[in-house]
Amino acid sequence: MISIVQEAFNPWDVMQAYQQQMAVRVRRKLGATSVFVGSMRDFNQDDQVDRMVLEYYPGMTEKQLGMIAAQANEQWSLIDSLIMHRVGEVFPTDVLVLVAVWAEHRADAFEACRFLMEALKAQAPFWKKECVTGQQARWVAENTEGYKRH
Amino acid sequence: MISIVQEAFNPWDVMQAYQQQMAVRVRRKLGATSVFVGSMRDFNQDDQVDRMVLEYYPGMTEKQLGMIAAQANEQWSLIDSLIMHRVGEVFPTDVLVLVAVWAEHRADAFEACRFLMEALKAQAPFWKKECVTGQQARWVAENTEGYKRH
Amino acid sequence: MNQQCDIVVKYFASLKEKLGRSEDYFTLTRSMTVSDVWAHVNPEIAPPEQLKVAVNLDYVSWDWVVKPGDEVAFFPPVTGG
Amino acid sequence: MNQQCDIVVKYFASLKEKLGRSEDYFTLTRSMTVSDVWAHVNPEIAPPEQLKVAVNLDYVSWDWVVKPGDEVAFFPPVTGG
Repeated sequence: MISIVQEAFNPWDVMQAYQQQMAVRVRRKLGATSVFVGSMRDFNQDDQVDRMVLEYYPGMTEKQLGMIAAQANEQWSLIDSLIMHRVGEVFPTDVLVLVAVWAEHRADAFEACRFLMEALKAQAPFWKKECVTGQQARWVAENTEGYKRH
Repeated sequence: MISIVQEAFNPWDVMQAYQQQMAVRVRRKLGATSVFVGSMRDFNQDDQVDRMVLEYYPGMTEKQLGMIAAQANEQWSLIDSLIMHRVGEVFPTDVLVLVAVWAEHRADAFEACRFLMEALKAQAPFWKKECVTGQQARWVAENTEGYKRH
Repeated sequence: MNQQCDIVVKYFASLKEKLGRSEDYFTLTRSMTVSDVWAHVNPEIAPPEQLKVAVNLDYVSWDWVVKPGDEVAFFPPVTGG
Repeated sequence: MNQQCDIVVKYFASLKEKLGRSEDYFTLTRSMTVSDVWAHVNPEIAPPEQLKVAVNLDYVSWDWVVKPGDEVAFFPPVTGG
């Protein structure tokens, strides 16, 4: 499921509800669930961030997320996946993104979850504008690197 | 936190409760939460599994999990981690293990979560005995590979 | 979209604020790449470095040729998640 | 542990079932590796392939030397998670 939401959401309630509507037949096959939650921190580049506005491109964002999910499905053996992303005005500790992957085996779940998250950050059209104490609001220029340089 | 539990648990309730008791000051630093849930499937090696018994080594299991968690803390920049493992009698769809990692950045959260899970499977003393329809109960001989062979 | 303005151009985020508008409309009178589209609607402004472009909700390169009815979007690098 | 039986040996999972008991106790009268410990408490049985051994809750190799008061554990490969 792909979902873009304007209101604050609790990722654990979402996980609960989403799994509850899965058929028992499906749930009995689930060996592995991998979940990533991205939240708003109150600091970025040494500045205290009080508030953020998340803009997106209605239509394209959903389409890109759908393509990413389809790609994960092709590349790994998955039972289901979920991408939920917040837009609009957000505050520190608010959840920005929830990515979940259900699979029979853990390698598939882990790898697909990470792929979804990195692909989302690289290609889903969302933009963050930060409101920093004592400064003009500013657009975040670029995303951080998701894979470590070993 | 390291926890070995006899009773069934709901991983999303655990996540909720665990995060709620974190100080607000800590929660405002959290950028990334990575979670893995391992559940009991009703199939293994082509057989229908009805029930499983999970044995462990009281004392050593906790110690090994503690060492794994300490190692993850040294290797990555983490805010907190949680390992919860079920023991005793379990049934299909029951959660066997919950691993969660909180960090400022997603690379740390993703990598530490996977490390914890793989290290747990490799060295934490737990043993599964499967009760298969129409057969004698049997001990699971070995764990599956967690990292994909690319 | 009617036939009088068969290309819609959209801007997002910092680009939208910089240009002071979120959309442009015009009619195709000749073959145009997305690069030509930018020059047509923003004749005075060189496209900012790293600017992304999408046609009909898919990423394309700057030499992609547009056709009547297309939605062309320009935006800065994405920063979601 | 009293001084009469200063080594405790524990067995887990399939090994425990195979041996039909979960613990052995004995008194150290000479220097022993964990390999010697196994031979002492299970003189008729070769240690199963892939058997793991721990002393005082840490994994050790088969040439590890035990001392009075140690807890020695033998068990099959772990299968948790």
